[in-house]
Parts: sequence; structure tokens; C-alpha cells
Amino acid sequence: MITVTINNKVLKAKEEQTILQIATDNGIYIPTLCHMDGIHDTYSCRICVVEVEGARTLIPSCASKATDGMVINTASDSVLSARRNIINLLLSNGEHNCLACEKSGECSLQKIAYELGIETPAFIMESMDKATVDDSSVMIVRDNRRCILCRRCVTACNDIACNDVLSVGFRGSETTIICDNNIAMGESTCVQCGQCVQACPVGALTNRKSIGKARSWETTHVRTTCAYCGVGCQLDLHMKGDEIVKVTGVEDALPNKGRLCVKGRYGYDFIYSGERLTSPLIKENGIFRKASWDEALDLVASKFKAIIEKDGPDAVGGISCARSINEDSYQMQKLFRAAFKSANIDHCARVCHAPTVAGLITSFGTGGMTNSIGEMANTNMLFVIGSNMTEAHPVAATFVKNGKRNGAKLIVVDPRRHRLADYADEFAQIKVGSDVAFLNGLMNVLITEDLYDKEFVENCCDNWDALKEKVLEYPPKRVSEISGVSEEQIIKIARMLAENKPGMAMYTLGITEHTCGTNNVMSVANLQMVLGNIGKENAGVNPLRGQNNVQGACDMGALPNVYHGYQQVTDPAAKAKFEKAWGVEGLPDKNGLMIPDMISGLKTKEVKGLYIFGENIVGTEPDISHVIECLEAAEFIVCNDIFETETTQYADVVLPAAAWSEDEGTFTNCERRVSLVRKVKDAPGLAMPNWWIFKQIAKRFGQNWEANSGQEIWDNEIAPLAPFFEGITFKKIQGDGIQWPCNCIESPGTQILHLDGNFTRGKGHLMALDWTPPAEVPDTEYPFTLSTGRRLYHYHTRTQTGRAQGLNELLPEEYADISVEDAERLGIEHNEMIIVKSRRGTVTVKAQVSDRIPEGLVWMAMHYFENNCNWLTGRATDTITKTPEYKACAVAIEKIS
Amino acid sequence: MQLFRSHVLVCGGTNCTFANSEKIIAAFDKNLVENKLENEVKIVQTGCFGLCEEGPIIVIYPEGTMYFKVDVKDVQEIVQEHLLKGRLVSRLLQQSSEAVEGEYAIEKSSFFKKQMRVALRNCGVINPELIDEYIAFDGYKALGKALTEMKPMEIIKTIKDSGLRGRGGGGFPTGTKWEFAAKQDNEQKYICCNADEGDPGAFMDRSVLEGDPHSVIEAMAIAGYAIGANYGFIYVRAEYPIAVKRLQIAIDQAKAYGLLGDNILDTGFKFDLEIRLGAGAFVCGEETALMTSIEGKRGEPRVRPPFPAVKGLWQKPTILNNVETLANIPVIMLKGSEWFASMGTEKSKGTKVFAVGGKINNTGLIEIPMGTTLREVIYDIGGGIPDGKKFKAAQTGGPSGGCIPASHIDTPIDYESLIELGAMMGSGGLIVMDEDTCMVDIAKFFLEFTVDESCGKCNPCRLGTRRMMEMLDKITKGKGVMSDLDELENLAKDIKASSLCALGQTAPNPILSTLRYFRDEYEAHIRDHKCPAGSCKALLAYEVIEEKCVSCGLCAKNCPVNAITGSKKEKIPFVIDQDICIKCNVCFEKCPAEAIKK
Amino acid sequence: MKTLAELEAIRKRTFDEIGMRAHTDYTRVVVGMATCGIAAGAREVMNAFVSEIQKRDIADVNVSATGCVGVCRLEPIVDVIDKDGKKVTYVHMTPEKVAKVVLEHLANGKICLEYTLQEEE
Amino acid sequence: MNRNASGCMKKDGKDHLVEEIIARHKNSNGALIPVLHEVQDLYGYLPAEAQAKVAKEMNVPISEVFGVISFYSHFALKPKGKFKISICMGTACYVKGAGPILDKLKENLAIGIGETTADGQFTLEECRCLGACGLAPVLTVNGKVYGRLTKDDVTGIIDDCKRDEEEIVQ
Repeated sequence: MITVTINNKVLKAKEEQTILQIATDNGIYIPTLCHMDGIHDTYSCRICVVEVEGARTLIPSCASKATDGMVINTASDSVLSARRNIINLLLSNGEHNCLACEKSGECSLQKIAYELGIETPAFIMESMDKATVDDSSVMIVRDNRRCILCRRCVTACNDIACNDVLSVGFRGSETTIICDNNIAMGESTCVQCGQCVQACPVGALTNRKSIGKARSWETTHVRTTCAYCGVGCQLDLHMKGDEIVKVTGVEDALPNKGRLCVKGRYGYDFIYSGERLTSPLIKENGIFRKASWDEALDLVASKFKAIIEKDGPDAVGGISCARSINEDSYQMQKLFRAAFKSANIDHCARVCHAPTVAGLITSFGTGGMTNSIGEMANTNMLFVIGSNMTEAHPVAATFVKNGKRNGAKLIVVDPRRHRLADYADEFAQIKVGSDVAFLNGLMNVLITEDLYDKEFVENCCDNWDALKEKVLEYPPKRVSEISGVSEEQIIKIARMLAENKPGMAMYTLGITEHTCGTNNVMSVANLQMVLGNIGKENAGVNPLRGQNNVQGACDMGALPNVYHGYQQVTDPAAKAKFEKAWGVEGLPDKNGLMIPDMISGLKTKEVKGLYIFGENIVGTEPDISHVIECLEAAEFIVCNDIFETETTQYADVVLPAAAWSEDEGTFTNCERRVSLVRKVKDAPGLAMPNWWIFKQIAKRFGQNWEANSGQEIWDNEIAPLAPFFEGITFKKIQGDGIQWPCNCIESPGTQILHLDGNFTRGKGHLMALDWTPPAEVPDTEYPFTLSTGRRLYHYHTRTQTGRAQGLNELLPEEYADISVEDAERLGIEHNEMIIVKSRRGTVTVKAQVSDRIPEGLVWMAMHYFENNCNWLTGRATDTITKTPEYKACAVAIEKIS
Repeated sequence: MQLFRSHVLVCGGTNCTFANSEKIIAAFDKNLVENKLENEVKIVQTGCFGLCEEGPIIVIYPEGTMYFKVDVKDVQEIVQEHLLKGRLVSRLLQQSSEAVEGEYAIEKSSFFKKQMRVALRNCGVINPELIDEYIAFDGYKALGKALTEMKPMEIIKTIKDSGLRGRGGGGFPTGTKWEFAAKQDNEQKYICCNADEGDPGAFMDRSVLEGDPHSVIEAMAIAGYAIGANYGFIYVRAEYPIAVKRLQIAIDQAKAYGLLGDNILDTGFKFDLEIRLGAGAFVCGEETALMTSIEGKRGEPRVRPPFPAVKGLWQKPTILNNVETLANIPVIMLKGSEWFASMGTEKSKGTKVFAVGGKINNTGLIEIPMGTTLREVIYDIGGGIPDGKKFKAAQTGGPSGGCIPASHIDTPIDYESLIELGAMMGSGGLIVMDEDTCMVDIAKFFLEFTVDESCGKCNPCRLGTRRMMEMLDKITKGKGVMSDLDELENLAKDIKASSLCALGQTAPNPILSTLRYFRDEYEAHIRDHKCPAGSCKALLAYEVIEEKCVSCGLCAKNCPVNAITGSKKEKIPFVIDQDICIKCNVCFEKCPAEAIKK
Repeated sequence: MKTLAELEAIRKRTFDEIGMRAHTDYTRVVVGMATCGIAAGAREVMNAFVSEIQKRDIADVNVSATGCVGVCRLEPIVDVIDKDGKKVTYVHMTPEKVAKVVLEHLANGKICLEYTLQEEE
Repeated sequence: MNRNASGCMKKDGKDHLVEEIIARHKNSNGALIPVLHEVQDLYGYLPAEAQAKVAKEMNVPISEVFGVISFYSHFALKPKGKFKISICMGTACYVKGAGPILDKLKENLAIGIGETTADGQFTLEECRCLGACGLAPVLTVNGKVYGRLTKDDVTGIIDDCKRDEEEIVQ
């Protein structure tokens, strides 16, 4: 401890604290413009200068550590004079017109000028070149006339988001903030995450969408959880009345620490779309007509009753929604199990991370990310395989990039040289579908070079001999032939993994969406166990979940084999427990149908009634033609949704639902964190919360469910009925959410699973796995491999992002990415329309020629319906989880003659 | 090895090179062969002698005869007369010196008499491109002594005891700096030589690098041994091509002799260094900016502390020393700290090199003991002010410094006395100004410089310097008001107090210093709309003095804008129309009767 | 890699060669090199001095030229001026005489009286 | 709009030379500025394609590359004229009348500092002290030094250049 005197007050402070920190801790105000505590300091604004006795000049309090006995004055005449002069200098150039400025009321410059009693600038600098407005970006307006060059935006772009677009250009009084090599922001590599806008203390960077919407003092802030992707970012919604006028990241909040991506920050306004469903719809003679809730619900109940009575409960199926709150999924599986007595409940984890849940339960005993997103910034090794994080999980990617900048090694394994590969120490461009072979190859080197963690393998894992035997069948030479990665690189990567510990493995759908998806997952688990990278901080196997609540929908039991909290439906004890809790009898005790079987079942008439909650399966399931055929064959389809979609067309009844922000509940992100989603407005028209809809249908099945809000459902049912969630209550997660397992009210939750090698299942299970090729490989007729995924600016089939202003402009159509080599060979120009066809369909799409794509690969997404990649994808699935092999099928490409 | 009876040293410094010294060497080669003297007389290209105004300069040994402003066509005569017949070519001797035997010799001329060449000891004596010549004058002996006879702490003590202070401007005790770095426990440390000599009008460091590059290399190796560093960078301005070339030759030669590299002089000590070129940013002379630049980034200064000796290049302990500082090290090592401390004043030991320029006869490079007075520099060494004009002020320290007015001409020059006068030692630029120099204009000139060279990182410097320049501009245009002076002073003080680095902290010095000594000149600009020095164009009014006008009409004939009317025929005195006059000064220059005043 | 000893050897050798630039106390050999002197063989005399001095490795001696002394009949004339300024003038010098002057006078400090003006007259 | 998907880059004849430069410096710390020096020597300035190439090969964000280039006055973003006239504005030259010489140059060439004449012949620059204070005031034309100038010398110097140019043409 040291003693310092600030403004005649004697204060105790910790050593190594800056003067600014000590002052702030003690309620002494020192203004700053450029300071970003704990992130990065430029020390450039000089507004925070203070007078220190004995010092030759004024001292910047943000940069200077206090020393024992220091005597400081934060508001002496010389300090105030310097501040006044600096503020006058800042005001004297550019245009600081508070009347017109978005930032008025929360502008640091305005605030400090006010405090110093500066009414108008004392002088005008005439010799400065006039700054201009850069209006080229879709989401961000750069008004350089208001820029004070504090460089917080540069820090945000380079050190927080690590997008490296903004920098400082030129020198002296000509200094400006530049994008790339001084081109307009809209022309630059800017991905429009808006982190710079959030960091800007003045009105130089503003969100275009927010301009003119509200003055800062008219808004209230509501903290909530983002509606996109599995990172689960914490947002501050700036509300004027019931309108969201702006979104910012909640500073210091977990998991995102204030960071957001373009969708999270700007994709909010779909909820105000005029296309929202506002009334229940009933299809009559092929045309929808509006109906009352009673009429619609009665019809749904009676139809399902009829089917169940006639064909049994197995003839109905339900697909829950991974974008809606946990409470909705819980209610839906409860409806199916308790009211319909049907086991057929599933959701879209089937098409993405079901192999993760199955694989990790087999290997470790728990099917979730073992560690946490924040650890990515602190680890020594980042092993990213099959994950295009910068586009699919942009905020998680920022932590990976932070980690790399903090000294970790980054290894990227992917068929595509995606953006993250640019940051990598090693980029292994593997052939599509060769993951198991590649991972076996790495373990082969670790074992043959004696680089593996013997102690961990011996003490904490089983089946070592079988794994070893299998892995030894995969020497680098063989693996190189299968994966296309050179032997040298395989050896190099293996050694790098062994040398840099602890290390985290990250993967996404590049691992799971294969016929060998579950094996891929277990193979990643094998690698991390062999390295001893499990049960420690900054380590683990870390799947990044796709949809915002796909973890939650799994957790809530919207799966055919488990109740919520992964309690097996085949376990009689679980059955008894839920029968008692729900006050019902005859809960189904077998595993139900998975989505592909439900859909196909419509055609074979095994399934007659399908309840689709919030999913646009026509766009998202493989082989669209097949899906349509099946839906057309259905007897009765009901959809809950917020918009009409390609899927609702096939429904008999469409029920209008409350959207994100129109209902209170919880999302669970991929690191198992249960966070609150708050309500800021009512649903439009007659739209109602989904849990309410399910409750009303249950009522028509004679069940009176008591819970009457998200909170009541969670606190009274979900938490008490599952040990994983027992300690989580709405009250406890008002701030940062809690990571399950959290089995008692005192527990802070679990950041790291399987701590110290104590696996949930006892010992970690090393699976001996063989490589198997994709189901459909290129041949002479279809010589290309098609791999699919998503792009930054859209989310799935654009039901949300397509209705958020600006995102369509950022990505206005679908592309097929092809390699430079193939384009040259086929004479295809960049942006030329081409035909891509497979055994299942044909689409016409714009070619995007890219050196990020290897020869022989075509890469597409599913955002736009007409040229959706799923017209082409096949129905081959993972043998265990029936997850489709979206990542590989054979296609041909043709020039349009 | 061949012994020559005579050595002709031709200055290969920048000034003389620019003034054709290379062609002179070629002419000598040719003439010596023609006279069959090639085996008797040796031509040596050497470093700067200092008297740049009089270049190209050659010196002929063993007599030490110095010839000035030598032209290619003079070479034949020098060979014929001096080298062949032993007769002086008196027209090429310095004008003031008489051709008395001995008096024309280099060390006896008035220019050199009061000088004491320590840092410049080898400049103009050896061929900088031959390591053997450096070794001949005890080169690398100090390194040998350090490595074989001394412990690092003993070296540091020697440097501390010598009282050597940083010659780059700050004046921080060199030994103390080394001690900080030596005490840091770190595997990797660095030595940097700051050769980014950026002050306009200063070229001391360049002359050392051009004339005696090995002294810097040797000193860096000694410093490396003393603090425990094994790698060094020399950061040189790209504008110094000759210096860069000679440094590179010197480094290569030192490596070839094993005086750089692994196991130097078989002592196991390892030291290597490389040159890094600046790219035209004055601020990179600031030590933290220099390091940032070596790291490959924008040369923006960092906050201190941490000081470079603790966290410098790539966060490793780093010592930065200026070229001249380093050039002193080997001599101190050989002759001892007491010898060095015997020169100079109580707090400023040794000598200091100055680049003397501006309105002075002997423009050039001088090295004087600390404590020499400004008067001695200007009149005894510098030969006084040209054209009989009056000395007005001397500016030291470049854009960071200030002016010493004529009233303080007897001040002994050392670190403290200059600070007291509101000037500073700086790196050693000394610009002499006479009565025709406007002090407001000079302040504006320096502010324009700092506006251009401010890195733009911190607000006070980025905007404040420009604001001050604007105000000065206003004043020089006669548009100032009296309250501007207080505002200017106030702003200057705040910028000094709140800027991030030394550039900003010292940028207001030219203003504060001129305001201190020449406030009346500022006031004259504002109140009387007059520039007393007759230099600020906007304030000039050209008028014909009727009584003196001879009605020759030359002024009207030469006026580019036809602003002058009168009649030659009718002998009517001419008149200048002030509205048309563009103040081009042509009439003033052309008038044969000095009848035009401004 | 050089050792300290090698460095010293370089120093000594090179200093002998270029030491004249150092202006320490030197014995000066001044050869009259006016037209008359050259005609009488002063060049040869001067060259002889240089090569003899080099041959015998004598340090601290400078050889320089001077103009006409005015006693052309005695040319070639050579002054040897020692460190204290004491001057000995040799006249009618030849390369052969030079060898002796270098050996006796410059190396051993013994004036070759037989070649001096006094003796000549 | 660049969405990072396509990383195709235009190639020019000097690409491999740039690669060679970078390869030579790749293992040294802080190599960006030495690399830029050499690349500028190659092109005479630093064209956008070269900036992109350096950024990509050295794995430095292009914004940082540009930030560095634009910071240092030695680096040029635009091609320069055939004759680079650089007038020294060091203190010694200034005190000795560099200002009027500069005015005369501006007038004769009808361009400002940092500008190039429309015919691409002349670029006018100012520099901070060539260290030739003994010859003050000085200017250089493509490195050739003209010292002890008066403003009357300006026309002659420009004519010299024009004559040289004609000789080359002939």
C-alpha cells in the first residue's frame, strides 16, 4: 500500500495503480477523452493531466503510476488552463455542432467543455484543411469533422475486434483516421461490426440506423442477450418508448465484454417489420385467412387429437426452435411428451451440433463446450478446425485473435483459407471430409515422437491401447495422401501442439456436418485428451454452437432422447420423476424420431401431423425438393412463427408468435451460460409468446399448466427438475448469466468442465476411430465438391436479417465461391452467373472467384431461397445422429452459354 | 607498405562533396601522375574539417597547409607549386591569415585556435573508409582495454566520473543512463545510436559519421559490454547518403576484423549492429519515437516512464546515445575520466560540437570546450558577422531551443546557462542572426517546422503548434492585436506543460524566448504595423526618398507590376503606388542611389 | 578475427605511414624544391630520404619540401630541424649522402658535419 | 464492396522483386520500413498495389502499412516528376534567403510544394536541412546540389533541366 494526497485528501492506494485509477476509486473526477481502462491507452488526449508536486510538467493521470507520498492536484489553475486550452483547440477545428449531433448528451467533449464553462470556442483555426464526412458505409457514418483523434476507434478495431481496418494516417495536424489504405469505409475491408462506433466518445462515428431516432437522454437502456449465433453476446438496447433506437455491447459483461458483430449491433429491427404475423391464420382452399386464437387453437388441438387417436402418438412430430427462449422449447417438449404422449420431439441441433452432444457425451460424459469463450484470449494454443469463426461467430473470433496477439499460437485447419487463416501461425488446408485421418495423423506424431501427455492418458482416460493401435495406422505419409496436408506440416503442427500448452480446440460445423460427424467430434476429443488439454483453464474442446439458443434447446430436452438437463427418456426414474412433476401418466419411454425421419415420415405416412416451431425447414434441410415433397404429403402442419416463410406456406395453421425482445426468458450460449432475454415491447397484433401458445394447446388436452411467464417456467419447473440448472434463478442472472452445471443456489456455475481430469463419465473415453470418406465424392459427371455454410451478413434463411435494414445491402444475393484455378480453366469471370447442379437440383448463382478456395471446391450458403445451396445438398447423414452431410456433396458447375 | 612524403587530405564531408571535392580528387590523381609524384604524394579523402563555408578544403601534410575554396582548376597549380616546388599557393590560403611560415598551418588559424577537437579528433585526419587509419590513431584500443582490463561497472564508473552528458540535447548524464540499463535483469538488451539528426542547421553528427564512423561503432560495442547488450542499431537519416555509406563500410570492416560479431578480440564478447534508415520524420529524433520507428511503426513517441533503459525496443532495456556522445567514449576510456572532466565547466564537462550557420563569416563545424563564450564563438572562431552588420541574436537548440540576445553574448556556453537564458544546448545547431532578421518571423519559421513535424498523436502539440503558428502568421501580416501576445504566451505555457513528448514540450520555446527578449519587435508588428528588421513582406512599404532620387528610372523600368511612375526626362522624382506594389524588392535592389527605403 | 596484438601491429604500421597528420613533435627534413634545387637533383634527394626512413623504420620524422632559400649554388639543400627547433643545414646533397644522414643523424642523433654548410665552406 | 471473400490481387512485372525484398528482410525485427525503402526505390514511389503486396506478404494490415507510409515524408504515394527540385528550408538556408528562392520556384513552375507540374517534368519539394549549411541557401535537383544561391539563379537551374531533357530526347 502507498499513501498519496489528491486535492489535499490523504488516500491509501495499491502500488502500481495509476493516478487516474486511484482518483476514480475515491470518487475524484478526472476527465478523459482517449482512455480505455485496461484495454489500451494512447495517452494522447492529455485532458487527464494533473499537477504533481515536484514534476517539471503536468502529468497524464491515465499513464502515470502513483508513488508513495505523491502530492497531486487534479484541478489546479495550471491544470484547468491546460484543459481549457486543449478543449478550445479541439473545438476550434472541424464542426462541433451539438444541435445536429447524435452524440449530444453523451459526448465526452461536450461534457468536458461544459464543465470548463466553455460556451463557444475561443478561436477558430482557419488554416486546417476542412474535414469531410465519409458516407460510404452501409451501417456507419464517419463524420471526420467531429473527430478528435482520440484513437479509441483504432483501438477498438485493432485491439478489441482485431479487424485491422482502421489506423492512423498522415502526420501532425494532417493526421486522420484511415480505413485500409485511406479508402472510403464502404469500399474497405470493414465488416461493419461497429465496435469503433461504440468506442467513439464524440459524434464522429455514428450508427446510420440510429440517426434522428432519439436524443440520448430520451432513451432507457435494457440489457438483453443477442438473437444471433451461439456466443450469446450481452446487448444494451437503447429504447425510446418501445422502439429500439440503438444497440451497444454491455461493457465488461460476460461473455462478450462489450463486443458485438454486425448482426448483433444492427440486426435488431426485424421485429418492427410490417411483414410480421399479427393474427392466427387458417388455410382454407389453399388460402390463408385470419382467425381468432380460439378458433386456431381449437383446430390445432382437434387435428392433433384426431391423428393421435387414429394413428397413435408416434404419428405426430414436433420441431422446436433453437432461436427462441429456453422456456419455449421446454414448453414444446412438455406439450409433446405430457399432452401428446409423443416421443417425437427434436430441433435443429439435428442439422448442426447433434454430433457434438452425442460425441462429447461419449467421450467426456457431457455434451457441451468444456471451457469458455473468454479463455481464448489467454491460452497458449488455439487449434481451430472446421470453423469459419470470423463470419459465423465473429465475437468469439475476436477472442481468438486477441489470444494470438497475446502470444498464443494459432493453427487453422480448413478446406477454405478463410479470414482467420490470415492470422494463423499454421494453416493446414485439408481436403473436405478428411478430419479423422488428419487428427489421427497428429496423434500419430505425438505418440511416435513421445510428445503426448502420458500422465493424463494413464490416469484420466480409458481405451488408450485401442486408440494407440488405431492411430499408429495413420502415419503422416498416409494422412498426407488422404488430407492433402504435407507430412512436414502435419509433424510441425503436432509438435507445435505439444510445445504450447494449455491449448484450446475450437470447431464448428465443419466437423459435425459429415457422415462421420460424431466420429469427427470424438476425434477432436481424443486429440485434446492425448495432449492433456482437458479439465484445465484455457484448454478443452470447444464447439461453437450455431444458433443463439441451440445449446438451450438441447438443454431443454427438445431432443428425441432426453428430458431437459439430459435426463434420458428411457430411464424409468426420469420418467417417474417427470410424471410426478407434470401430474401426468404414460410419458413415452422410448427415443423418438429425429427430424429427417419425421420429414420423410410425412411422405411414407408414418407421420401425419407436424408441428414446426420457428424453423424454416424448407430452406435449411438438405435436398429442398425432397422436403417440399414431404410437406406436401402431410396431413396437418402447424407453424409458430413471426413471419411467413417458405415453410409456413405448407402449413394448415400458422400461429403468430412473439419475437425476441417481445417476451422474457433465457438463452443458453455455447459456453453453457444461461442469460436473460428481456422484453422491451409487446408482440404486434395478436401475436403471443410461444410458451403461451403451447400452454393453450395443452389446456385443450385437458392439462392446466400453472406457469404464466418465462420466469415462472424457469424458476418453478426447469430449475427444480434438472440438477444442471437447479442453482440458476432469474434473480441470479440479472447481470451476467451463469454457466451450467449449477446445482445449488450458492454455486457460481461452472466455467470449466471435467476439472482436473475428473470427467463427468468418470474417465475420458478414447475412441479408436477410422477415417471414412464423405458419402458422395466427385466423379466425372459431378467433378466438384460442394461445401456449405453461412456468411457474415446473414443468418440462415434471412427471416430476421433479411428484414433488418442494411444487411441485405451488405450481402444482396447468393454466391458460389470457386477457385481461381477452376475459374480460369472454365473461363468463368468474377461475378458471372453460372449453373451449379447436383444429382438433386440445379441453381443459377453468381460466381465469386476467390483465392481462398482450393481447386475442386465450390462453396455456397443458404441465405437466399432461389439459389439456396440446399437445392443441391444430399440426404446422407451421420450414422449416429442423422445430421446431414452439408459439408460434402458432388456438383458440377457450368458457364451459362 | 609505402611511405609517402606528403599527404593531401581532401574533405569528403557533405558540404565539400556537394562543392565538388570528388572532382578535385580526380584532378589530383591526374596531375600527380603527370608530374610523376604518384609514389611520393598520397591523396586521402577524409572527413569534415569544419570550415564548411570555405569548402572545398584541402590540407597538405606534413606542413598542415590548408587551402580553401579549391576549384578543380586550382589543382594543377597546387601540384606544381606546393607539392613539386614547396611553395605556398597564397591566393588559396584563408584571406585573413598571412603567408608567414607556420601561421597558415591548420592548427594555428584563428578558426582552430580556440577549438579543442575531442569528438572530432579524427575528422579531417583519417580516411574514414580505412579501418587501419582509425586503428593507427588508437582506434579500438579502448574497446580492447574495456574487454580485457575492465569490468562493466568500472566502465560505467569511468563514464560517470567523466561527467559526460548526452550531446543530443537533453544533457542527461551518460554514465547514469548506462547504469540504469546495466541494472536491468534481462537476457536481451539493445544499444541504439541516435543519428537522426533533424534540427535544421545542425550537422555535427553527420560529420562524425562521415569523418570517423568507427569511433561510433567502437563506442557502441563498449556500451554493449558495459550494459550487457549484444545488439545495436544505428538510426540514421536517409538524407545522409554519404554517412550511411561510410558507416556501412566501417561496419563491414569491423566485422571483417572481428571487432564486431562473435568473440570479439578473443574475449568471448559478442556484439553486432545494423543500420536503420529514417524516413523523414523529425520526431524520430525523440528517443521513444526512434525506437517505435525501428520497430517498423509510425514514429510516434511513447509515454515515459517506463524509460527506454527499462523498457525500450521491443520492451527490452535499451540505451540510446547520440552520435557525438558516443564519439567521446573511446577517448574517455583511453585518457581517463579526469582528463575529460578537466575540460569544460563545473556541471558541463568536456567539449561540444556546434554547427555554426546563418549570418556569420565562418559557417561550419566547431568543437569548443564547454564554457566558451558566445562572443568567442561568433567573433574569434566564426570571424564575425558579414557585411559589417550588427549581431542580434544566436539561436541554439533548433526548433526546441531559443534565442540568446546580443546582451548575453558573454555568457559561457554550457547546459545550465543556456537553459537559464530560455534557450537550450540542443544537439548543437547555432544560427547567428543579424539586424536584418525578424525575430517574429524566426519564431514563425520554427513553428512552421514543428507544425510540419509534429507526429499528431497528442492534442496540445498537434493542434496547439498550428494555432500558435496561425497567431504568429497573423502578427507578421500586421493583423495581430495586443491581447494576442498574452494569449500566445498562455497557450505556449500550456502546450509546454501538457504535451506528450519533448517535441511538443519544447515547441513553444522559440516563441517564449523571442517574446522574452524581443517583445518590442512583436509589439512593433502589432501596434505600428512595422517589421523593424524589414523582413516581413506584408508590413513593408517601399518609398522613394525624394531628396535622394536621381530620376534615373531604373526602378520603374524593372518594376514587374508597373507600380512606379516618374519622369527621367523631366527629372521628376519617382513615386511608388502602394496599392499596386507587390513588395518584390526589385526597385530596392536596382536603385543606384539608395533612394528607396522600406 | 584480430587479437589485441595484431591490432597493435596494425596501429604501429599505419601510424608510421600516416602519423605526419598527427602534428606531434617531429623532426622535420625540409628539402629545397625550387626550380634550382630540382635541377640540381632535389627530387632524388627527397625520394632517397623517404625510402631510407622507411627502410630503417624511423618514426617521428617528416620529409617536406620548401621553396628557394636563395643560395642556389649550394643546392640541393636540406634542413633537418629537430624537435626543439635546432636546425642543421646540409648542402650539395646526393642520394648517397642521404643514406648516411638518415643513419647517423636521424637514427642515431649524430650530425654529419661533413655535409653541412660549415664544412663545405 | 470488399467483403474479404475474394483476395485476388493484380499482378505486375515487379511482383517477384517485391517478394525478393521481403524475403531478404523477413527474419529481421521491424522490417517494414526497410522494406518500404527498397520497394520505393523499385517503383519511385509506393503505388497501392505495392502497398497491398507488402501488407499481404509481411502479414501486416494494409491500414498499418499506409499509416507508416503516410507518416514518413520520405515515402511518396504519388509518382514524382522527372526532375525533383528540393529546396532546403533548414534554418541556415532560411536565414540566408531560401524563402524568396522558393517563391521564385513556385512562380516559375506554377506549382506548390509537394506538387508536380502537369507535364510530369518537375516536382517541387522542401526538405529540412541537407547539412550543407556552408553552401546556404541550397537546393538539389535529383540529388545534384546547387549552393550559395540567389533567386536570380532559379531560372537558370530550371532551364538547365529543360536542356538536359532535350538532350535526352535527342
